Amino acid sequence: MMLTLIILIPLLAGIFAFMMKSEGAKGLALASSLITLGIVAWASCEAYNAPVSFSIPWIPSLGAGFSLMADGMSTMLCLLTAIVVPVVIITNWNKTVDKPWSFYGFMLLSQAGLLGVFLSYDALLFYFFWELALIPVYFLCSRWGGEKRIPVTFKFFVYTFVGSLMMLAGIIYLASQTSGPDAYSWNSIMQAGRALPAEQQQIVFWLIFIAFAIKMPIFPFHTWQPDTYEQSPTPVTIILSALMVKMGLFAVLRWLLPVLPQGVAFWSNTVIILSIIGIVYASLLAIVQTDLKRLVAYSSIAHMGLMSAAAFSSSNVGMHGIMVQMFNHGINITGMWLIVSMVENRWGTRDMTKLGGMATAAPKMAIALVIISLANIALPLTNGFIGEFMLFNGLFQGASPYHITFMVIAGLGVILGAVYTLNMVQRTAYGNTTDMVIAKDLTANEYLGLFIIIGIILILGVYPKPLLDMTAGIARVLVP
Amino acid sequence: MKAIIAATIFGILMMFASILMKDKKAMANLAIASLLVLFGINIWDLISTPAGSSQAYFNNMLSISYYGQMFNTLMTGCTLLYALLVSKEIQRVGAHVAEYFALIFFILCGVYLLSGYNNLLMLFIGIEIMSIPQYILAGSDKRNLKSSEAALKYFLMGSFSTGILLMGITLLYGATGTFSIAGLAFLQSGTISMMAVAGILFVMMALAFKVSAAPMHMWTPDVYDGAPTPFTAYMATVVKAAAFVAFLHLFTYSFGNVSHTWLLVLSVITALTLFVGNVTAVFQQSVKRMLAYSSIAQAGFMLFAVLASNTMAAQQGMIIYAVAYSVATIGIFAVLMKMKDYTYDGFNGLAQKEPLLAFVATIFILSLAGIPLTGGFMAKYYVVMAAVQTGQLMWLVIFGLLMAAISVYYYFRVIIAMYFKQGNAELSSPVTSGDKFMLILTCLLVILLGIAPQLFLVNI
Amino acid sequence: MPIQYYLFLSMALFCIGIMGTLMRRNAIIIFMCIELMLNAVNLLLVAFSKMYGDASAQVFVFFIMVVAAAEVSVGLAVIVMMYRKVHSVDINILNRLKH
Amino acid sequence: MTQLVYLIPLFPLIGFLINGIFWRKMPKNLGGIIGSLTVLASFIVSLGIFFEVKSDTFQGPVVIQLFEFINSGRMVIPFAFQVDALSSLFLLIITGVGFLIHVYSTSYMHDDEGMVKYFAYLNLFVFSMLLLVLGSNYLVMFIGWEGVGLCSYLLIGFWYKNRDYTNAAKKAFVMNRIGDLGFLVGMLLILLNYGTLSYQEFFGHLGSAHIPVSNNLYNWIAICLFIGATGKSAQIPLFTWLPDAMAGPTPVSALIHAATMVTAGIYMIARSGALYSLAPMALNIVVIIGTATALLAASIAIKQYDIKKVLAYSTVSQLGFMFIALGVGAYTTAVFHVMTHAFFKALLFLGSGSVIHAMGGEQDIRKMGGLGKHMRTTQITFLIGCLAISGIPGFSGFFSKDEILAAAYAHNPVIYYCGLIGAMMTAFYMFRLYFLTFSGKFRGTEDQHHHLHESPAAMTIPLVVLAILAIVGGYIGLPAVISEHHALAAFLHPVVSNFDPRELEHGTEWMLMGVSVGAVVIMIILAFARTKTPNFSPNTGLAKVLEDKWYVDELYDAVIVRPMAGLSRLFDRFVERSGIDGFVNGIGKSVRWTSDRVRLVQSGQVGSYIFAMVLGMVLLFILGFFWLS
Amino acid sequence: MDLYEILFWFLTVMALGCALGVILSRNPISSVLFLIATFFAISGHYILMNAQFLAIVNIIVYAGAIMVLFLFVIMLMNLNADTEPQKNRLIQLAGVISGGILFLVVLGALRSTPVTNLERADVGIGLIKNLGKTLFTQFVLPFEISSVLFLSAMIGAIVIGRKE
Repeated sequence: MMLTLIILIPLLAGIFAFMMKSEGAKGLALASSLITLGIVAWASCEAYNAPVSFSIPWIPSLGAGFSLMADGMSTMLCLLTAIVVPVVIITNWNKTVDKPWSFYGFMLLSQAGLLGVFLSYDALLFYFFWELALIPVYFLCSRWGGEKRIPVTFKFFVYTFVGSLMMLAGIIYLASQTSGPDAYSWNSIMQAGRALPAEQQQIVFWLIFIAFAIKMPIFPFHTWQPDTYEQSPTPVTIILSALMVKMGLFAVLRWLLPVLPQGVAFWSNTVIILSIIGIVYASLLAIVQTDLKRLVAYSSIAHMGLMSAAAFSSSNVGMHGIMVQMFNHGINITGMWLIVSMVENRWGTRDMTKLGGMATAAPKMAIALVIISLANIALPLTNGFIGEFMLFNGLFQGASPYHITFMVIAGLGVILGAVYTLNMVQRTAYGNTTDMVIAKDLTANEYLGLFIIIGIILILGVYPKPLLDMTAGIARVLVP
Repeated sequence: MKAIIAATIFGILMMFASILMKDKKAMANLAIASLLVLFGINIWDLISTPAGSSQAYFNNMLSISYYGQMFNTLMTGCTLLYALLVSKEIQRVGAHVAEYFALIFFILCGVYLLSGYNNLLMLFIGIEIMSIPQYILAGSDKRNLKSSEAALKYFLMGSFSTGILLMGITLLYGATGTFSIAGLAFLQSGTISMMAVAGILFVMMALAFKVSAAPMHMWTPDVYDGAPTPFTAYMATVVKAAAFVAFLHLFTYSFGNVSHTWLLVLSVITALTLFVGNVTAVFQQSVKRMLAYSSIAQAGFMLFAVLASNTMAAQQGMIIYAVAYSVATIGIFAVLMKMKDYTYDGFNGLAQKEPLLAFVATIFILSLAGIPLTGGFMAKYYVVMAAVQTGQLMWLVIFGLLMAAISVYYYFRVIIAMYFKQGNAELSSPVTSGDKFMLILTCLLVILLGIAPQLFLVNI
Repeated sequence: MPIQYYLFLSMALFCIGIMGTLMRRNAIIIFMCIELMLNAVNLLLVAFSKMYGDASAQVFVFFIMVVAAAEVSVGLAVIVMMYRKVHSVDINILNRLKH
Repeated sequence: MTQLVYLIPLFPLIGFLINGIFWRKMPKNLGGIIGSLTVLASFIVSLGIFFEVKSDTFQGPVVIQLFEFINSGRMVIPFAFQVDALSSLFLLIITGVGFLIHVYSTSYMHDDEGMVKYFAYLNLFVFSMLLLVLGSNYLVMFIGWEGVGLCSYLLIGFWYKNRDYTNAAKKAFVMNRIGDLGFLVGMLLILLNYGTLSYQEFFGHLGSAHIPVSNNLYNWIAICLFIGATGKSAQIPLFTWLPDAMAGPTPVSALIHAATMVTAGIYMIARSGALYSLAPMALNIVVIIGTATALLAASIAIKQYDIKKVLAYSTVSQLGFMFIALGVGAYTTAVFHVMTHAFFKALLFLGSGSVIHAMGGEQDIRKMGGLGKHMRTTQITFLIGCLAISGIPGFSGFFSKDEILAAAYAHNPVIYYCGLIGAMMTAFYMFRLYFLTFSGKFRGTEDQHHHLHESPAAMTIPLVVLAILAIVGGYIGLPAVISEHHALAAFLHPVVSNFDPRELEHGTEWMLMGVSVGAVVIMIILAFARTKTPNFSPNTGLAKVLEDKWYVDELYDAVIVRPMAGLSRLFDRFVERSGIDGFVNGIGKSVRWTSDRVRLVQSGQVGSYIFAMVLGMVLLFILGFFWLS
Repeated sequence: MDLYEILFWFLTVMALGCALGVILSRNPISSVLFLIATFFAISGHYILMNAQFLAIVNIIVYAGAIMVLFLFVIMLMNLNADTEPQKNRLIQLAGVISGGILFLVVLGALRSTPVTNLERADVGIGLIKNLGKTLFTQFVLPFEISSVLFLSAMIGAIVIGRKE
């Protein structure tokens, strides 16, 4: 029931927000997201030692149930979602949006979808939430986005929708192979998938994986991402990059690796190679970007590439690293976007060639930028490091015969990451302020938001044990 | 059976009403009341039909199963919904309001026959009962040349397809010596004669015409486009669904055993339908015409159910699809009829002007596009599921899903126009609170179908 | 007479009907060709009825005639309506609805 | 006392937090005081620990676990400190020299508005450096390793408004990162093969038979770690950042880019001595790189005119010497040179800082001269530094450098000769610098001339203290020919035990000393002669090449930076936009194109519709029948 | 070749010839007449097959009522041969070819139908009594239901035919 509440609260609050038709929607959104955070925290405690699950029948004729399950990975991602959303709302508290009720309504609906994805233990339910998370984002981007928002968002939607449909085909195929009443439950799907002969697994693998690959995104499927991030309003960009891309990775871990082991084994090298190409490629592209949002977008692709590479390297520590890094990357990139949006609000541009001197004009913001950037390049004692170290370790210990090569090439991302991140810091924070309007430093709500982010960055950077313990069990399940 | 009689009587009643009553509105209200009664009678029939059984009438001419009765009930419900949503627009089509409703009752009569026919003759008569009123309805807007053109086109091609159907039936009779559905079921794969195969293919082509499947779809865009919009809405929904149920019925009970003879041809038809429907819709400028093509595309998906006719999921999927598609299409047509300009540009900025109209239209569009949480998704899900379960149509499923992705392109253009474009969407008539209530109801129905399709599949 | 003869004959009539619909531009002639197709079917049905010694096929023919009559009434009405508007029964002028 | 080791990094951390959080509200002086005092406190604790370690009762390394850092399956890495001779010695150097430089900075940075921030950074640096040397496993070392890199970045770019400075900072960070990748790979190799990163466990497993490893593995691990060291300790090929790093405040150059951070690589290799002893190939590489760096950097330093650049290249060169020592297996010697170098190079940098302070920011030695008259303390202490670095007997540099040269000679005379040339060049450029700066006539502007003054006490006292250390520091490691007891070697013996610089014949050693001292003296005289009448006409030929630093930066620019940027642009423009995205958009376009064509089939003509239907029917019939038969 | 066969072939040739006449004649009125002739030929076949009732009905309903209706409409519209422009030759050819192919394909498929000779002996199924019995027992529902069809057609006449 607790798990149902986690999804239900933002869902109902979202619907209610639509009906409010007043500024109060913002308050409602904050309240609901805080309540959700509370419940998620409670659920995390409950699920810390043993997974919690909940199940009632839903569409018996299909064999689909309303089953939710919270293990370490789910609660961790729910926690991330539950933290990021209020932080976003807090940070944007002073910003006026057109029609706040629908804006926040959509935000909450998307949150409900995300939480549902992370919690669902039934393939059909999973697909439902997968799309529920997407649709509001489509509206958010198209309605409140930048100049080219309509075609860009549309492309994003169609792109991810194609992936989703392929996944749907895969799910249906697997479900059609099951026997017994709960055709769509995770267990049935997993058994059906494992029972498939290797050649079929190899085909079904791509059906399912393509959706995740687009969502993450992995190298050749990524072109929707920079455009979308660039055109979306920043709160939505945060939802997209901090949470939605995690959906892809989460789905790989939950719905792909255990389900199609032979398919995964067959394609893992391919995926790792794509991921690694993605790391280097995205990093190189990030270097030449002048738009802050595009830069962060490519940086996100690079980071996700590392995670997906580790996901397919089938090593325990790599899996564990992904768990940690999913959370940490979510936090870091949230911080990054918050700063980017503040920059845009204050200086009215994201073009780095026109920026500079933040350290003089708004030193607090500059400090936050530096800290978050450092976390982004995985400096030790920031949260980014733990995850990245474990990911590299996982990649290194991978089963592939080329694991060392993979790791070293992926490691180039570390260097290139430093190049573009420091470039960004230099171009925005440093330099002269002569031609810049002197802007206000952080306001109280922005300060609070960034404080939470930076607090998490530092605390988890120094003492990652809670996060590690939380997800150790599921990592062990994935790769013993 | 009660429903068939009742539908006929109500039809005749409407004919008398046209003589006795002067007020268009009263006629419409009478029709709606009659439909309500008819709906009630259907429910009564449904309740009195034991699940899983079927009741045979008149020397096995008609055999109404629980499934068929369920379908009848739901289609009557859709018709009721339709009448409630667009009765005002029907009144605006022409002078003969009562006649239009009478024709709708007769169509319903045909629908009932098609859901339970047990003889090819009944199939033929049912289809004709459904078709002839449609020819008339298509041409009912006499002020409009397009309407007449649509009627003539529809009529010529429809008669042509009747010829095809009859040739098929004849060949089947020649091969088996019977017109009975059950009799045809004795067709065995090992001994099937070429004549029977030819018969099956002819019948398939004729039915493909009725459900507007490629390559027999050519009439659809023009007729849907030219016919008065309220009647297009009806043709595209209930009538088409009934044709599909007839299609499914025949191919399940009669030709199910010999599916190897027709599966390939039908899969090609399905693929072609999906392709033509979705791809052609992309370039349309008029929403109405786009919806015509989209109905072809939707037919492609419904054909999945026919392809997988032997599975339980196909039967269920057909019901869900028929209802979900009908409700959403009726809904979107109801919105469309409120618009002055049927082009995409006519929708520009609707969300600013009429948020509710835009919102419900969005839900209907999402349903048509097959986005989860709406009935359209569940419908597609069931039929795709059925196709996958046959084990040999995976390629078609993937192709279909890719085409569904294309469908997003033209469906979402409506949403984009309504929400994200600036413009002054002009309405043809003000949206009353009654309209709003009905639209919201329809919208809720769509969502209910999307999250709890089980409710519509009781005992099936 | 072997049933094939009737089969071929009626198929030939049927196809002549189809050809007619394809070749002519006059809506009425096209409609007539369709009637020809129906008659071809009727002929075949009667032949099969004879073959099986079954009356139901003949009854079916009866129904086809009934339906054809109803169709003709509606169809001619539609054609006349069209003619009233454009003073032609040429189907090539029916091109307001396209693409 | 060893249990309190966590206090050592804790104090600077507290200092960092206080300074860092209140950096805008705090009075400048308070920031300096807090910064200095916290380091002093650490120094005191370090002293205590040093003496405890030195005492006979101390039993082996002590590991103090603070908390569990990473625990994942089989990989358990604690956040733990290790106290032993090596770390305690480094603690002293870091906190000691660090404290002096903090004190110096309170005065040097007094006029800078960001002084509190500066001290925050400096404290953070000390904290990181302490983590680096205290860690009981490679991961904690890596934390410090990257931490000092970060502080270096922050401090080089301290004057962030200047784009050149921030570029230098970025360059430093990125080059360090390249090295760090090597370090990371090395760590992962250890982790993969030994399942641990702890020094004790790793070294314990090294020789044991139950982990069958080939020599190659040792070599690979050692090489990877050494790549890390080349980054941090500015060796070929990653040395170019260090001269640029002089953009930071001079005390920073003294602390980070001379005394402590850049020796992290030496510390790391000395720490991993057990590994390197098993990896001959890696050692050879270390020697070659060290020698080459020593010569290259020294040769560049000869023709530099920026006082700090000269010192920077000198540092690179001296680090090269240390690597020579490491490479020939003389780990203690390397540590010895680290220590003496810390003293005299910090001294030299602070001295140069004093000069720059006096010159009002001017760093070009062509515009100096005759400063000795105005700032006597600086001159004398600077001279002591020069003598020490040149290896004049009696000064600390002599002992350590002589030990390196001796070890090199024992290993391979070629290295010795190279080292000797390096030492000669060192003497030449140091005294060239000294004479150009302090003697002769003043060549600057009148303004500067009036402004010349001796620095305040807060600056000169550290200079004096360091000068004393630069003289006496060498006496803890007297050469074998003078004393049988090598205090440093004895102290370090429990940790860095498994090396054995070959005992040379006493005669040979005397001879080596004599040769080097003689050569150095000749070079000093030569330097004096050349600077008597300074000639700053544009350089040509080899001199020009030296002045332009062998064009290494340009080479990197042409070989790495520009191709990479070009590749990035290529990807951005062609692969990304026209290629992948173009393909994706192309799918959409082709659908539209197809739609536009397909819809024409719908011509509006009933005849064609029926024709299409019949044709479709015919084709499908053919398909159906053929498929059946 | 007995009379039966002679009649068969005569009627066949007549049916096919007249059918071709329907589609080939330029004058609509002659088309109608050809069609009526075809119907007569078909009725002749019905008689040959002892389906006397249908033969009569065919003449009365089709040739008599329906075709007269056609004729009436054509006359009403005053269509003569010249009003119908010919279709493009190519399209006509395509029509002929596709129709021909359809014929061939179906024929090819039906070639293998087992040869069954139709009995000449009268079994009386085509008699009105027999048909009536079948119609009002087995086929009573379609019979009743087709009234709906006529009601529709009636409404059609009202809706479409009446001027507004």
